[in-house]
Parts: sequence; C-alpha cells; structure tokens
Amino acid sequence: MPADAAVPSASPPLPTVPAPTVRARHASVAAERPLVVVEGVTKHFPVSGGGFLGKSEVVHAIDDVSLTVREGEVLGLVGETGSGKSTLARLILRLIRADTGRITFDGQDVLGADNRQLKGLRRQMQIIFQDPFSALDPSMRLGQSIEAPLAQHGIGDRASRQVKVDELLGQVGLDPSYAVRYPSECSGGQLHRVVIARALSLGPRFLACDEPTSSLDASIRAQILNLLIDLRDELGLTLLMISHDLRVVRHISDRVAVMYLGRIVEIGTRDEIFERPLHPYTQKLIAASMPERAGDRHSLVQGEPPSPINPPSGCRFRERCPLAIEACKELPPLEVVRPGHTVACIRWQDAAATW
Amino acid sequence: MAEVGGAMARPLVSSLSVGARIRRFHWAFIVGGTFFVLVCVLLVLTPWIAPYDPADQDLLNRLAAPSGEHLFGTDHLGRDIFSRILQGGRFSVSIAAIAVLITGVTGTLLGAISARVGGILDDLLMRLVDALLAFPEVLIALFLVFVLGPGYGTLIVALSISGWTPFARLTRAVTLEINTRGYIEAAEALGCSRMFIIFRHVLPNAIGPVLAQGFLRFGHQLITVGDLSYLGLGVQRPESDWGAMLAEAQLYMIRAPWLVIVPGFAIFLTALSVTLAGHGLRQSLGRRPPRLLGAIPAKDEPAT
Amino acid sequence: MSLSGSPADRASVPPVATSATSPIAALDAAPAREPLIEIRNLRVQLPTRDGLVSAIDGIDLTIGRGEIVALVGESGSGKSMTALSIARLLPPAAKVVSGTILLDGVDLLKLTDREMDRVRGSRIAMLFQQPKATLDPTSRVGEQVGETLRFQRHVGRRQAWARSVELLADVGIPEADRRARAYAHQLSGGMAQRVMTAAAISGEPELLIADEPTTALDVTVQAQILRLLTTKVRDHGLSMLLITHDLGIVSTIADRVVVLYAGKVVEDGPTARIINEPNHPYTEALMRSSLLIPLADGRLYAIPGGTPPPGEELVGCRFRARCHYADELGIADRCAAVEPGLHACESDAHHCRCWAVEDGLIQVQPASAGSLP
Amino acid sequence: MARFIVRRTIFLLATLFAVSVLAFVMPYFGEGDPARMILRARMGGELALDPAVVEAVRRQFGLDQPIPIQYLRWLEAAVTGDFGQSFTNRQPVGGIVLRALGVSFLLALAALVLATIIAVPLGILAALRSGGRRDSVIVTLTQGLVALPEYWLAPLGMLVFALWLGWLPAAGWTSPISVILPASVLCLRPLAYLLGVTRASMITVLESPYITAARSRGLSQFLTLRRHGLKNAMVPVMTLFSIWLAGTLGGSVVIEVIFNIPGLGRVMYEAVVNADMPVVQAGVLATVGLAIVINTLTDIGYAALNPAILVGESNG
Repeated sequence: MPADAAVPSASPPLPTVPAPTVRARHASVAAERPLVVVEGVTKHFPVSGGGFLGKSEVVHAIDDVSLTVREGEVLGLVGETGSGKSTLARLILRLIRADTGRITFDGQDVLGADNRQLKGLRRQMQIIFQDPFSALDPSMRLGQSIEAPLAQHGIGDRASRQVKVDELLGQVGLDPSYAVRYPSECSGGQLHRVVIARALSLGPRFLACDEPTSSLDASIRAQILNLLIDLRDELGLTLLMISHDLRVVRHISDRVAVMYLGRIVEIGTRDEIFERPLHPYTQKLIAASMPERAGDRHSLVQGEPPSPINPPSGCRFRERCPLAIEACKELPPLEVVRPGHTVACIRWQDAAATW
Repeated sequence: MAEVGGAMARPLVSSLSVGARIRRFHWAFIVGGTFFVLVCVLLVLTPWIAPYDPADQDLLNRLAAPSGEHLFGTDHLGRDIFSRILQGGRFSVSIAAIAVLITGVTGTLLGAISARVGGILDDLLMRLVDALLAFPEVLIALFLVFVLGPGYGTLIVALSISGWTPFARLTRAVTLEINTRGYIEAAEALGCSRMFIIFRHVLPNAIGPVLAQGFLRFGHQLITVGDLSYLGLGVQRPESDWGAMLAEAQLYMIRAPWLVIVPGFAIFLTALSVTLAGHGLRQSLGRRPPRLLGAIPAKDEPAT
Repeated sequence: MSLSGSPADRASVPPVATSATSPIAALDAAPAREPLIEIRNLRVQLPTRDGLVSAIDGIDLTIGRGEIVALVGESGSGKSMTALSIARLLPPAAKVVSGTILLDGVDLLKLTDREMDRVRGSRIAMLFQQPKATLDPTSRVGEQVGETLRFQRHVGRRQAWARSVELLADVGIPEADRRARAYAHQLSGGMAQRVMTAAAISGEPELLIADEPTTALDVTVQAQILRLLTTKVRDHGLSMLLITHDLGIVSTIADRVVVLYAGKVVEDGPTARIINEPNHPYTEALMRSSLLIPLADGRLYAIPGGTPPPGEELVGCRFRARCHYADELGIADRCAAVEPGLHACESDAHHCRCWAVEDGLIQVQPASAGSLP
Repeated sequence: MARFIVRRTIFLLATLFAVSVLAFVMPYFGEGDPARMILRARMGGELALDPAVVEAVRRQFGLDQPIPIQYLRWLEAAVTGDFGQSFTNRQPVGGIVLRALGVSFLLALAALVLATIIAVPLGILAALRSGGRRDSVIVTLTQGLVALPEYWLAPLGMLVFALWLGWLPAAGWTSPISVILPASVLCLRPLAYLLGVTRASMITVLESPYITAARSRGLSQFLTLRRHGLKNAMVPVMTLFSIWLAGTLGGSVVIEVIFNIPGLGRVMYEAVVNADMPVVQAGVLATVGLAIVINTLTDIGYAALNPAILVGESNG
C-alpha cells in the first residue's frame, strides 16, 4: 500500500510555527519525484531454531512497511527500541535482505540487484551510524579510511584520491592534517565528521542517518546537525533521519514517519505530525519527550512496548492505548486523512480531539 | 562549518607511527623476545660456534663434569653436551616453529573466514574444533606414530592436526567481535569487497592477539616435541633433540645430574622466553586506559 | 564563528514548566533545609595514559533532607565520579586526593570499610545507567532485591523473599511473585530499572543517588521511571541526587540544579532559576543546545569547540576558550589568568562561577512571571 | 533446557561414531600388513615369516574381508564391550583399557583438583588488585610454570624427593602416597592456565556494573564476591578444567611412563611400540569418548549455571 502516493501535495507550512528559513528553498524544490520507494516490505529475524528440534520463533522487525522518500527532502523516522527503524534503513541499503516486498532507488530495483548493480547503488546511497568510535577502523589512519572506498570503486589514482580526501575533510570542517591521525587521537565529534566525509566520498544522492547524534553531548550534537543541514543544502542530498529524539527530527525533517513495533503508524509533514498528531502513540511519544508541547493534557503511556516476537494482533499499540476498542483487533489501514497526513488508526478523530 | 574552524590553526602534535597503538611494550615482551632472538641466533650459528662435533665420542672422557673444556660436561659416550644442546636445539626449535607457523596461518584464516561467512560452515567448523579439543595431542601423536612411523614429518603432522584449533577459536572470537563494529557494516555499505574486509579490516585488528597466541603456542609445542622425543617417538637416532637427550640421560641421573639438568633447562628457558614474550605482547595490546565508567573521554574537541 | 547574539540577548531561552512542588518564590524564601550530605572541596584523580588526571577538581555540593538535587554536565565533567565518591565505590585506581563528604556530619571518607558497608544500602542507595547490566545474570532478581534486608537487617531468607515480592509489586511490576523468580535477561530495560528501584528503597535509605537512571531507556518508559522515582522519593521523604546530561528531565523533578563543567561546579541554584535565568554562560549555552532551539537564521546554536582534554593544565576560567562573553566584554585576559570563585547571585541559594556575572557585566533578564506556573 | 541436552547428546553420539571410524580405519592406512603386525607382536621381533602362517592369521582374524565389513563386525562386538584380544598378551582389550582408564582418571583428577585448589584463590587474589605488585608477581611466576616440561621435572622430582630425601616412593602405583609426586608434577601446567583464566574472568566480572550495584546494596566485598563474583567468574574456569581433564586423561603418557603408572597413557605407549592394534583402537576410542562425554557434561553444567547462555545458544 503506497502510503503517500495519493497525497496531492505537501501542505503549506502552518502559520503558527516559525519555519526555519534556510530550507525554504528546498522545500519548494522538493518535487514529487520519489527517490526511494519501499513497498510492502517485511523482514523477520529468526531468534532460535538453528538445527533440529529448534522451535523457530521470529522477531517481526518490519511488517508490511511502505514508504516513499522524495528527492531532496529530509524524512524523519521516529520510534522506540524495537520499532524497526534501523532495520528499515539497512533494508533500503540492502545491508540485510528483505523477506518480501519491493524496494527501488530512483526506479532501480534494490532487492533484485546483482553484485555489480549493487556496487553501483552503493555509490548513490550511504549510511551514517550512531557510534563514531566504532565506525572507524582503529588500525587505519583517518585518511586511509576515507580513501579505501574510492580505491575499492576504482575511482582516480592514488594522488587524485589524496586530493579528494583533503577536499572531503574540508567539506566537513576538518583540516587536512586529520588524514594522518588515528581514530584514537580524535574526539567523538571529530570522528563523526570523518564518518560523514567517508559516506560522502562516493558522491551519494541519498544519505541514511541512523541515530547520528544520540551518542554525542548536547553541544556537539548541535554542531553535527548544523553540518548535516549545510551539506544537504550544498550537495542537494536526500536524507533519511532516524532518531528517537523528537527534537532532532522536528528540527531537521520536512516529513516525519512514526514507527511502532515494525509498522508505520503515522506519516505526515513535520508540522502536521508535531502540531496535530493523530495517532495515540505519536501523541504519547510527543508528550513524553517534549513535555512543553503537550502540557499536562496527556498522561503517561501505560506499560512497555510488547515483545516483537509475539506482537499483538491488529493494531499493535492497542494494549497500551487509552482509546482502544474491540475493532482495534483488526489491522487498521494506513489512510490519508488530511492533506499530507496519513495515519493507521480507526479512532484518529477521537484522538485528534484529545490533543 | 565554522565551528571548528579554529581547530585548523592548531599545530598537529601526535605520534603518527604505526606503533601508535602500542605506546610501550611490556617488559616481559622485551626480556622474553630478546632472549628468544638470542637462542635463535645461537642455533643458526651452531655449525660455526659449536666447540666440538656433537657426534664425536671420547670414551676416555665419559660423564665428565662441567669444566672449562666442556662447558656443560660430557655424556655417557664422552660427547660434548654443549655442542649437542646446540645441535639438538635446531631440531626442537625448528619443529615447533614449523608446526606453529602451519597451524597459526591455517587456524587464523579458518577462524576469520568462518566467522565472516557464518551459517553452516561456521557451525561445522566449530563442532570440529570442539571435537578436536577432546583429542590429547600426545595421544594423536602416538596414534600417528603407530600409523606413519616415527620421524620429523610425523611430529609436525601430529602437532598440526589439532594445533590449529586454538588459533581458529581465537580468531573467530576476535572476528565476531570485530563484526559487530560499525566499520565493518560501513565497509559493506560502501561497497568494499569481502576480501578487502577480511584482509584490511579483520586480520590487521586480529593480528595482535594471534601473534601473542602464537608465542604461547610455540612454548607449548616445544614442550610437546620434547615429550615425544623423550618417549623415543620423535627425532630418531643418530639425530637427537633436547627431549631425546633427556631420555638418554636418565640412566645416569644419579652419577651425572647435569646430563638431566642441562637439556631440561634449555627447553625450559626457551619455552619461558616465548611464553613471556607472548604474555608481554598480550599485556601491551590489552593496556588500554582503565575503564572508569565513562568518567573521562579519550580526548575531546580541541578548544577553539 | 556564529555567536548567539549580544549579551543583552539572553532571554531567548524559553521558560519551561517546572514541577509544581517547587514554586520559585517559595524556594528562594524558604529556610535552608537541614543538610544531609555536604561535600567540601572534593578532588579525585584518575590514572590515564597521560598520567594522573583530575576527574573532580574541588567540588562543593550540599543536599538537604528531602531535597532532589540534579547534577548536570556533559560527559567527562565528573558527574559519575561524584556519585561514586559519595558511595565510596570509585574504581580502585581512582584516588580521592582531598576533601570531605559529610553524611549527617560524619565524614564518609574517614569510615572504615566495614562501617562504609553498613552505610551503603541502609543510608545511601544507588541506581545506575544500564539497569539490565546492573543485575547479576546468574541470580534471580528477587534474591537481589532482598539482599539489603538479608545482609544489613539480617532478615531471614524467606522473609526477605516475601518482602522482595512486596517491593516489586510496589514499584509497579505486574505479577510480582512470578517476576521475582526471573533472571535479568528476561526483563525489559524499564522492568529492570523498576527492580533496581525496589532494591534501592528496600533498605529505607536517606539518600538515593540515581546516575543517569533513564538514559538507556525508551522515551515513553523514561517518563514512567522518572515518575516512579519522584513518587517514591517524595513518599519516603528521601533525598535524591539525580545525575543527568538531559536538562529536559531536570526541569520536571528537581528542586535544585548543580551544573558541572570540567570537574568543577560552575553554577548551582533553584531549578526554576537555572532553567529560566541561567547566569553562567555555560549553563545558558547548555540549555540552548539541549533544547535545540533554532537561531534566527535557522541554524542551531552550538557551543564552539569542546571540553578541555583531560590532563590539560587549566589556568583561569575553564570555559573561557568557548565563551563569547569573555571576548565581547573585553575581559578575556582576566578570565584567562584568574579562576573566578563560586559567588552568590541574587539570593544565597544561587551561586555562579563567572567574572562577568560577578561584576554585573551581563544583565540577566528574568523570564516574565506569567510564564511560570 | 531439555532441548539443549538432547541436542548436545546427539552431537556427542555423532562425534563418537566418527571417532570410532577413525580409530578403526586409520591403522589400515599405515605401512605394514596387519596380519604381519599380529605375528610380529606375538613373536616379539622381526623374523622371516612363513607366508602360509601369515595367510592363516589373516583368515583367522577376518582381515581378508573388506574394511567396512571388518569395521561393522568390530563395532558390533565393541557395543557389547568386546574389543578383541591384545596381540601381545592375548587378554581381552576391554578389560585392559578399562582398568588403565580408571588409573589415568584418578591421576588426572588428583592433579587437576590440586591445580584448581591452588589456582582459583591465587587467581582471585591477583584479580582483586590487578596491576599491582602482588598481581605481577603471581602472573610472572605462572608464566614460569607453563614453560616447565614434565619429563624434566619428573626425573628431577624423583631424584630429590625419592632418591635423595627418601620421602616419597620413586615410582609405581601401589599406595595413595604414590599419587603425590606424579600429581604434583602434572598439576603445574594446568595450574598456570587455570590461574590465568580465573584472573582474567574475575577481572571482567569485577568491572561489571552488577558488582558495583551489589556493593551499593550494602554487601561487603567478600559477600559480593561470594554471591555474585564467583558464580559468574567460574564459568570459563569450569570449561578449562574439563578441557584439561579430557586432555590429561590420555595425555599424561610421559608421567605414566616415568613413574611406571599402569594408566592408559602407558598402555597406549606400549601398544604403539609393540604395534598392538586392538589396544590402540580401543584406547583411542576410550580416551576420546570419555573426553567428549566430559565436555558435553560441562556444557550442560555451564547452561545450568548461567541461564542467559541458553538464550544465546538458541540464537546460534
């Protein structure tokens, strides 16, 4: 079920929110051209049953997820541990293979790509991980780390690659002397810049950022977010920003998708999601992490996310949902309920009334 | 991007050598390593520095006590013990070294590949390792001697059959740990080849522990070689190594204790030196700043 | 270098709702609470590759009875070290170089190991960041909850177990008698932190030290655990030292906030004041960057540079290199040469370590009264 | 748990089967005709053999059959405990091996228990102040133990304690006292390894958050060690113990030969020297089989000790 295909256009920004001005240019440029299209993708991980006698259980990491990332936009993906947001990013980059479904990048089939095609796709899609300390090989100098993918793709000769490394370092705000350092000689913030430089080395169009700031201190976090926005503006990147930190997502995203236990429960423009969240889970999430937005209207959500091994039938949030009714045992469809706003909740109208 | 602009002005002061990861070698590595190198040099130079022909008998001068003429005395046939120690060492050390080299390389590669590939291959390999763990080395050697007859080659085969398992286990464990690191997934995402990942990421990071293990195994193999030779199943006469010398000496133990003491000491010291070197290497590798509950980051942003 | 604006431009941090139990005016006027913990001039050093390094460099900290104090700072600022120092659980390599930690007037640093054993659990209890890792994987959680009772109060095994089950039920664990028999790996992070809470309050301590108790948890669970902690602390009249890097958490539950920077207290005062009218440039900068409030040009405010590397010789104000006021006000030389003291601001309850604030060079603009509850 | 045990047992049986094939078939790949071996063993030397006699022996022992048939016959008999007759003294092999195995097991157990009793407390002592002087002294001394060859120490020990001082019997397996010297020599190397593992795993455990947490609940250092430290630290120690026990069972050949102990090591050694094939086959099977059983039992014990392992197991 293509979630956003039917939506005519992104709704204009709501007047109540001071829109960040820098990105206005891109918001209009962000045409309807879909860059990454995920359709009905499912991924289950076996947790046991290696060999005989093993009764197999599976983690429902991703269940029937459809999603479109449009060229030039920043799509925020939020959700808690076990919601499958990181898995989704890895599926898009084919670091792991989806069980079923279709993933295309700029019209090119990702799931069915052979090794040669995959290598081509790798030059267009990149990912940045959470922990910069683990993302760089401690036995390699930073310059070598940045150069290695260029060499692997047979780009340039050694000398031109060195020039490119210095250029990339400059792009992320580091001077060329960092090329000869080892990771152990740098701080987390600096390493994060190097990781970003390496991801940009192949000139990707799409960058997935998996919790890019959650291991950083507040002051460094702001530096890295600024850098990502600058790079996006400069290079015209499309970003998938995965985070459990709603403040980060709210700041950086054009559109936001909310995941819960392997399913997308709500997608909409940034302002739609943060100003009028329609799914009870989204509401609880915003209330919990940005108390100043929700005030006291929203009580805490009860209980903890159920195990993804045996997720509840129907709406997966229903066991914790204050609005749950008998009909929630049926799987709610993702419906476009407002322009630029899609939600999977049969009681979204009642939920909207509580906000 | 302006935020760290000031950092550029900062002069770069850092140790940029490859040894940057090991700030200082542990004393045990230096002591053990030096002694072992010395032993190796002596053994290589044996033909030129041995005072006597190790096979020359001097029946008038049997079981002579250590003296200026015979540094470690003579044996029951009047042969010079010092020369025989040098000669025998060439066998003991070379057999152990070859066995460690063979098992080290095979075990390391098998372990790394098994952990990278995973799945059924990995499962089977680990089951094999488990099974081989149950085979006592000396027993395997006995069995092989039974099948192939004693000799230099049998010894090496016997030591190699199960000798690779510690390397495979270690490398597999290290590789599995490296597998969880972000740089491996990043390399995959960047389209780096499998071979690149194994040879450029996994092995360089595993090599330290493997080397340390190699030293420790060397000591172990040296002792096992002696073990088999002592039983008469290893190096055959007229050649003899340290273990065989010990066995021959036992009859004259009471009259000439140095016959027992000297070859044993040779094995002990050589084994000790490599063990110390391995231990020291492991310490130097493992010497990270103490983990203090995240109290202090390694180093932080340079102040601007 | 883009700076946030002129010194007069300070009120751009929006007011944040503070807990209803601590109206700012009442706190300022309230008589000082009877102190439970008084830390004076605490210095702790750690061995690193670069030699001995001060992790804590002369911290003064007071926690009153029944008070919730939040200790805030970035990684490496010495928060956890302070917590571990109070419980005397520093790693063996760490050395307390000087200072006193008074619990009800008794210096904990002078107690024998056995005496200290009796203080832990019965008078001081702790919560940690990784709740699942703080539970022994080989021991049933009920056993662990009952340990303080068994080994401090000498309650029998069976009674201790029964009490554990009660405690587990009390911290909101469903089917407590069944869960008591579980092992750590069978619990979620939130459940594990509830178990740790049950264990912590089992000995009816006077002080609860919570070291980043919710950092590793999901947002929705974080809020639950925080609520649980505040309820328990208030119900039992405990004092709490809450260690966090998240200023958002602080505003809702703490009475008082202490801000650490590079091993030193740079500001402390009532929560509402610290949040709404931070005096120290670092506190202000931390507030801005934590809340991710965009500047006029749409970018985020970021504190330039980073914390000074451990082991660096520090002269003068530690924050000077990252502080734009020092340059704009033309007092950089002084800031670089002489370290400012911790001086009282408008009220005795509020202290700040900054030359600019001490000399009145920065005009602190109070948030409008209407924005406070 | 039950599933875990079943899986382990199946693996155990599979390995045993593989070992039995190897033990039986391998000797046929060696040089020399088994029939001639038998005759040589019986007559005790290299003689000119009458081809007719060789042929008769071949038929008598069923050596003219294809190897798989011979194997099945051997296996069939082996299952009932009949491993054939020794070529040299014509006694039933089963009895010889079983008696020897008992002796070796006692010796190995004595040595390893001794090693553990010394190694574990020392390892813990070293770990408690890791990096300190006490730690480095203990660790350095251990490195020395690893490098000590038993076949050197044993004669020296005999020389000193039996021949010079006369405190202990020089050799033999007659009274409980005769265990002391061989077991003491045998225990040194495992002692070093056990100590190393105890220390390393104790250091890891002591750094674990749950130890700090237990201290924060008011448990003294001793109580914390007893309740939370030991159990967690002992898992790798147990594994190593069982690996050494398995290894020492058939691996203490030298010690048994030197001290003239009628264990499996010496029996195997003599069988190899005398080309006594049925004893070699049964000996290999018995040693390896027992070793695998020990390892399996350890794995199961391991899972009982740490319930989280079962979860990990099911993931793999």
